[in-house]
Amino acid sequence: MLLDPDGRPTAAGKAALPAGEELLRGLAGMVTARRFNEQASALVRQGRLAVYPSSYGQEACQVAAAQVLADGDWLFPTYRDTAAAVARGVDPVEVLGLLKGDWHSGYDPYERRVAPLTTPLATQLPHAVGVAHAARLRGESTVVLAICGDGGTSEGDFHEALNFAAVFRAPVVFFVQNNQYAISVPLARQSAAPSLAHKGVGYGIPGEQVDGNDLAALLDVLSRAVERARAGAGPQLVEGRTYRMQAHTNADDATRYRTDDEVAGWAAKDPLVRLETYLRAEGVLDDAHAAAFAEAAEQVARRTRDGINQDVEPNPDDLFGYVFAQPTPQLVEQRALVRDELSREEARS
Amino acid sequence: MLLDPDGRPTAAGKAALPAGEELLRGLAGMVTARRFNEQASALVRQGRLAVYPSSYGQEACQVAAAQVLADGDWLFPTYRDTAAAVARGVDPVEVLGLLKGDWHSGYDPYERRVAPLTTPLATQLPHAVGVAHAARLRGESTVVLAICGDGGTSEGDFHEALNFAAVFRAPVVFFVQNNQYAISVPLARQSAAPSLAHKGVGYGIPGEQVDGNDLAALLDVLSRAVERARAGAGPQLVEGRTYRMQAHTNADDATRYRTDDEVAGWAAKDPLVRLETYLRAEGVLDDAHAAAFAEAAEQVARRTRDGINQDVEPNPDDLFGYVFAQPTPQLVEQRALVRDELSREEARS
Amino acid sequence: MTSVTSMTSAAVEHETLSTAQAINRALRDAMAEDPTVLVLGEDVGALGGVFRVTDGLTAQFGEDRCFDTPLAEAGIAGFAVGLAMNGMRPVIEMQFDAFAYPAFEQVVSHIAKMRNRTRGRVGLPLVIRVPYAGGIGGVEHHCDSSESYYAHTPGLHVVAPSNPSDAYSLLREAIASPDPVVFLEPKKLYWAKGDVALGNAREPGIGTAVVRRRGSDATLIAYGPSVPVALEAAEVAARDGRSLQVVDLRSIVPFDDATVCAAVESTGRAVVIAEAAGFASIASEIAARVSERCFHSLSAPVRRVTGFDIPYPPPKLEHIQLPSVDRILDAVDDLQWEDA
Amino acid sequence: MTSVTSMTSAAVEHETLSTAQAINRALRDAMAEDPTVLVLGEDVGALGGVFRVTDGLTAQFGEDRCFDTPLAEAGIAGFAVGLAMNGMRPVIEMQFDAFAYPAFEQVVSHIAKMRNRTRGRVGLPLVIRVPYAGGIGGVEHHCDSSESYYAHTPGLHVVAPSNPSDAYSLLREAIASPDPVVFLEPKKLYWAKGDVALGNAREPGIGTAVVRRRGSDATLIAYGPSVPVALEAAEVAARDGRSLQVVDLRSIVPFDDATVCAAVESTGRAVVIAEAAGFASIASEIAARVSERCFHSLSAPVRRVTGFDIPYPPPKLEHIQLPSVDRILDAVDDLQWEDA
Ligand SMILES: Cc1ncc(C[n+]2csc(CCOP(=O)(O)OP(=O)(O)O)c2C)c(N)n1
Ligand SMILES: Cc1ncc(C[n+]2csc(CCOP(=O)(O)OP(=O)(O)O)c2C)c(N)n1
Ligand SMILES: [Mg+2]
Ligand SMILES: [Mg+2]
Repeated sequence: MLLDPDGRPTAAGKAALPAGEELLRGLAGMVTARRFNEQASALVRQGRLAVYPSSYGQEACQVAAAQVLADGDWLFPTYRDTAAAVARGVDPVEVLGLLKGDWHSGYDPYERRVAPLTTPLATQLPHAVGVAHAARLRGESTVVLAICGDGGTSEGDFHEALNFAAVFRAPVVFFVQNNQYAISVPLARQSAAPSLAHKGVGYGIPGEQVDGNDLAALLDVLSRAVERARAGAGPQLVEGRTYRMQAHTNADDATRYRTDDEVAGWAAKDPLVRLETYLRAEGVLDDAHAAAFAEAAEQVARRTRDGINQDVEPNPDDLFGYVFAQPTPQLVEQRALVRDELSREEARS
Repeated sequence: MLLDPDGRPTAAGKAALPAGEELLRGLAGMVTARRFNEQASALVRQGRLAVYPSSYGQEACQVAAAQVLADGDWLFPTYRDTAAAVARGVDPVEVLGLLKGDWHSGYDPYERRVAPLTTPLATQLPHAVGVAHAARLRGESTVVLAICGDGGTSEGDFHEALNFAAVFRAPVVFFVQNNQYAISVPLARQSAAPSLAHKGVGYGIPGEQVDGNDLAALLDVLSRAVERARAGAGPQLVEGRTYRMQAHTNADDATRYRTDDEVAGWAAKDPLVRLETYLRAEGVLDDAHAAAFAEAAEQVARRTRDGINQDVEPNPDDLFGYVFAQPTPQLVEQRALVRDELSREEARS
Repeated sequence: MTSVTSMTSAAVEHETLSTAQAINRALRDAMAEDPTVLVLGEDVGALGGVFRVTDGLTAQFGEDRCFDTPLAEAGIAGFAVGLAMNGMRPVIEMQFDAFAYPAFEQVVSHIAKMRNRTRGRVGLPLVIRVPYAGGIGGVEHHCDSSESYYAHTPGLHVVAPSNPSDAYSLLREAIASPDPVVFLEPKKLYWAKGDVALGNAREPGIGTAVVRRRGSDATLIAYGPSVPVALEAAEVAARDGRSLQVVDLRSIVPFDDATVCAAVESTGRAVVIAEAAGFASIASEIAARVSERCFHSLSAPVRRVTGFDIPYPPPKLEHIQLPSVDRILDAVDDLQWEDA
Repeated sequence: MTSVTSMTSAAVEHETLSTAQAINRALRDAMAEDPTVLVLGEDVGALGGVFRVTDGLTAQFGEDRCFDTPLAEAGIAGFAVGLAMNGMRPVIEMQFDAFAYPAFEQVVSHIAKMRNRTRGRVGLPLVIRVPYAGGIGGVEHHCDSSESYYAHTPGLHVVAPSNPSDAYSLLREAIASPDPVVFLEPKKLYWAKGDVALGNAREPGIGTAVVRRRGSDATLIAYGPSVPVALEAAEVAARDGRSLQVVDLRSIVPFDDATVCAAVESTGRAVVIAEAAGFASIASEIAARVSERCFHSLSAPVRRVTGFDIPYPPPKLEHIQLPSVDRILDAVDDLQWEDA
C-alpha cells in the first residue's frame, strides 16, 4: 500500500509514489471507468445489453492494468475487464459487443493489442504466454499483461500457463484481480493458500500482493513487473486485492451469499476517493481537473450510450463468412439454405 | 536424508531412523521390487508383455509408498508404479494385466485398495481426493497416498487436485516421484521452481523434499505425512528425488537425451545397496535374511513369469459385458454380430 | 432396457412445476431417500446455482451433502470419480455446456471407461448435469449443444428431457443408475411449467422413447429443447391437413430403435431435429440408423433440421441457428410428396 | 475447396518414404521454406518424438524452431493459440490420441472459434498433429479414434492421410492453411512405405476425396487407416467376381460431397468404413449424407462397418474392434444383391 484508505501516503508511499502526472492520468482513467461501469449497468436495465459484469469498485485495477503498458504491449482481459480495455483505448461500444449480442468480439484485437474478451475462465492465460513467446522469438520487447480472477486461479489453465511462462521465461505479467468472490464462492472456499501471490512459488515466479484499491501502489508494482519482464527476467505474478462491489452480473443476487456489512466495509476503501483525496491534499488535483475528468468520462458514457442504442441489423450471412478463411462447400450450401428461407419469409410478409 | 549414499546414517538419521524391523521389511520389499522389475523387463524382451515402464532404481519410493499405508488406506499409482502395487500385496500377474494386453486393469481395485493403473498422467490425483473426501464424510480414518511423476506435476489435474485437497482438507498425501525425466524431458524443462516440493505453497499445503533413494528417509517423511493426514491436518506434498535408471520403457532410447555419466552417477546411489550396507553394518541384516529376501523375491518373479507365460484365451464377449451394468440394446446387437462372425469364421476353418 | 426400479406405488403424487423446479425436486427427493447422494459444483451451495436448480439443498441437507467446489471442472469431475469409487452417488453440475469441456478428459478417459476397465468391479454411479443448448440469448460459450461429444463416447448414458415431468423422472433414474449418466438440461425449458409425476415410480425408464403425438404422414424425431418445436410444427401442419407424428427420444444412449423404427415405418417419411451443429452429430446417427433400418419403408430421404456447422451465433442471430417451425415444415415439404 | 498454393513446378521430386518419414519431411520442408513454422510438443526435441516423426528437426533448425514443452496438453494448445495470434505457424504434437483430451477446451472453445469470434481478424494458422487409431497393440488410451469429436466441432479442418504421399502433401497444405487443421496420423501406417511426391505442389488439395480403385458393384468409403483395409477387401472381392470401388476421403472437413456422391451413384450401393465407435460418428454422417443425397440411386441401405460402441479394447482383443476384410465383405454381402 502506498496510500492508505483515507488517501494518506504510507511510509512506503512516501518513497515510492509515482509522479503526480501519472497519478492524475490514473485518476482520470478511474473516473471514466466508474462512469463506464454505471453507464453499462444502466444499459442492461434498459434492455440494451444482454448482461453486464461490472468492475465497479475495481477501477484502480482496471486502469492500472492498461496504464502500465506501452503501445506495443498486449493486454489479455477477462470477461469482466471491459473498463480495462476502454482504458487501453478500445472503443467502448466495440468493447461491449459481446455483451450486446451483435457479435462475439466487437473489436479488432490487433488494433490496440487487446485480446478478445471471452468467458471461459483462465483459458486466455496460455494464449498470453504464446503471444509473449512469439514476440521474444522475434527479438521484440513486447510485454503481455494477462488478467485473471481469484476464481480463475483454480483452473488447470492457470497452472499450465504460469508453468509455461516460467520455463520459457516469457515476458508475461499475470495480474490476479482478487475481488474476493467467484460469483458466490468466497476466496476461502477457492484456496487455502496464504495468498494468491504465493501461487508463484511453485513455478519459480516471483509473486507480489498489492492493495488493489490503491492506484498508486498498483502502478508501482505492475510497472516494475512489466519492466522486469521487458528486461528479460521472466514472468511475474501480481495479486491485487480488491472487491466486487456489485453482484456478479445484473442477473445475480449477491444478498444470497454475502452481508451488507461486508460490502459497506469495502465501500469505505473506494479507490477513486482515496486517490482523489490524496491528489487534492497535495494540490496536484484542482476543480478544473476534476471537471475535465468528469467531462471526459461523460463523453465516453455518451459515446457508449449512443453506440449501444444504435441498432445495427445483423447480417445472417456473417454466420457463414468467418468460420474459415474460405467457406467449405457445406457452409456455402447452408448459407444458401438460410438465404432462401429468409427471402421466402420476406416474400410472405 | 537419513542415510547417505554410502549407507551411513547422517546426523538427522541418527535421531530419526525408523526401527530396524521396518527397515528390514523395506529392504525385503525392495529386493522383491528389483527382482520384479528385472523379471518384467525380461518378459518384454521375450514378447510376453507389450511394454514395461520399469521402476528400476526407484524401488525405495515404490516400497515406501506401500509400506507407510494401513490396510484401510488407498494407494493411487501411476502407470510406472507396478512394483508399488505388488509391494501393497496385489498379485504381480494381475498388476501386469494392462501391460500384457489381456485387459485394462488386471486386478480388483477394492481388494487391496489400489486404484487401477492407467496412463493419462495426473488424472488419478483428483480421484484420490474424492476417495479421501468420501471416507472423511463417513468419518473413516482412511488416508490416500497418490503418486505422480515430475512430468505429471505440469498437468492441470495436478493443480486442481492439490487445490481441492487443500480446500476440503482431504487426507491425501501427494507423493511426487521425481525421477528427473518425463520420457526425454529433463526436470529443468519441466519446471523452473526451486523444487517440486515448493509446489505445495500455492495451495497452502506443506511440501517436503526427501532423498528418494533413501528408504529410511522416505519411510520417515511419508509416514509422518500419512499420520498427519489421518489426524485431520489435511493434505501434504512429498517430493522424492530419485532417478529412472533405465529408459522410459523398453521402446525408448535414452541415449538420445542423456549421458552415460549421468546414469553412472545415479547408479552409485542405488537404494538397495545403501540400505543393505547400513543394515549389515548395524548387524540387523545377516546372510540368512538376505537369502530369505532373495528367495521371496524369486518366488514373486516365478509367479510373475508363470502367470504371464500362461495364455488365457480372451473372450470377445467381455468387450460388451462391462461397458454398462446392463448392456444397451445396441451393445446386445453388436455382440450378436461378433458372435455370428466368429462362429462363421470357426466354421470356415 | 428396463427401468432400474420398477413401479412401486399405484397412487402417484402430482404437482405443477417448472423444469428447473422439477430438477430441484428430483435432487431433493433423491437426497432424502439416499444419504450417499451428494450435489456439488460451482455455486450450487448458498447461491443455489446460477439457474437456482439447487436452491435450498444446502439449507435442507447441510454442507456435506450439497456444496461448492473450487472453480475447476476437471477437478470436479475427477473428484466425483473418487467419491463414486468410494460409496457415494455424486451429482455434479457443470455451470454451462461449454464450461464442461475442461472436464472432457476426465469424462472420456475415466468416467466412461472405469467400469469396463475394471471388468465391472468399479462402477461409477454419478450424474453429470449439463445445462445445455440455446434459445436464451446467452453470450458465446453459454449455448453449446455438446451432446454429440458425449453420445459418441462409449460408456456414458446420455439423456435429455423435453418437459418437467421427464426432467424429474429421468433425473431420479439417472441418480439411481449404477452407471454414469450425462443429464442434459435444456436451458430454454427451465422456466416452462408442466404437470410432474413425483416419486420413484419411473416409467418409462431411461432407454425408452415416447411418441408424443400420433400422425400418419411423416415422423418428426427430436429430443430435449427441439421437442416442443416439433410439436408446434405438427400443430401448424395439422391446420394445413398434414398429419405429423412426433417422437421424443428422451434417451440418446441407450437408443430406442424399436420405437423410432416403428414410428418411421408407420409414416414412411422422417425428419430429424436437433439444435447441435449437424455434422457428425446425434442427428447424423439417427438419420443413418433410420435410413438403414427402415430402408424399404421410406418414401423419401430422411431429412435433418439441425444447427448449421458454425460456432453458436451471438444472441441477435441465434434464431437463424435454431431449428424453427418454418425450417421443420420446409423439410417436411421436401419429403417428395409428389411420389406419395 | 481449391488448394491454397497452386502447382508451382512441373517436375516433381519423388522419394520412397514411410508415413512417419513423409511427415518428418513435410515438417522439414515447411520449416525450411517458412521461418514462422514452429514444431512443439512433448518429447519432440532431442528425442524426435516417440514415433520419431520430428527426428532431427531441432538439430537442423535449432531449439527456437522445434522444442519440448512442459507436459500439459491444454497448455500446449493454448500456447499455440498465442503463437499463432502473433505471427507464427505452430505445429503441435499431441503424443497420442487420448492425451489430446486435456486440450479439448482450448481446441473447441478457442482454436475452432477464434476466426469467427473476431470476424476474421484473428486467424489461427496452426496444425494439431494427432497420432491416432489402433492396430499397434497399444494399451488403454493409446488407440482412440477421436476424429469425430473434432469433425463435429465447427471451425476445424480435419484431415487423415491413408498413405505416405498424402501424409506429406496434406501436411504441407495443413501448415500453409490460414485455418486450424487437425491432422490425424494413423499410427499403424507410420511404418508403411510408399512413393512420395515432394515439394509444395499440393494437388489434390484439402477437401478433395480420391477414388483409389474403380469398381461397379458397390462403393467402399473410408479414410485414414481404413483405406488399406478397404483396398484389400476390394482385392479379395474381385477374386470372387465382385467389383468394389474404393473412395479415400482424405479430408473429412471439408467434405467432398461431389466425389462421394458420384461414386455411390455409379454403383448404387455403399459401405462406410471407420475404426471409431460408430454411434454419432463421422461414419454416421457419411451414411446419413449418402442416404439423403443419393436416395434414388440406392439399391440397398448404406451399411457401416465401424468400431463397436465400446471403449477401445486391450491389445489381445483389438482385432475384434477393427474393421476387417471379413467384416467389410460381410457388409457387402448384405447389400441385398437379390434385388439387383
Ligand atoms: C471455465 C469456466 N467455468 C465456469 C464459468 C462460469 N463462471 C463465470 S464467471 C465465474 C466466476 C469467476 O470468478 P473470478 O475468476 O473470481 O472472476 P470475477 O467474476 O470475480 O471477476 C464462473 C464460475 C466460466 N465462465 N468458465
Ligand atoms: C495426459 C498424458 N499426456 C501424455 C502422456 C504420454 N506420456 C507417457 S509417460 C510420459 C512422461 C511421464 O513423466 P513423469 O510424469 O515424470 O513420470 P515417469 O515416466 O518419469 O514415471 C508421457 C509424456 C500421458 N501418458 N498422459
Ligand atoms: Mg473474483
Ligand atoms: Mg519422471
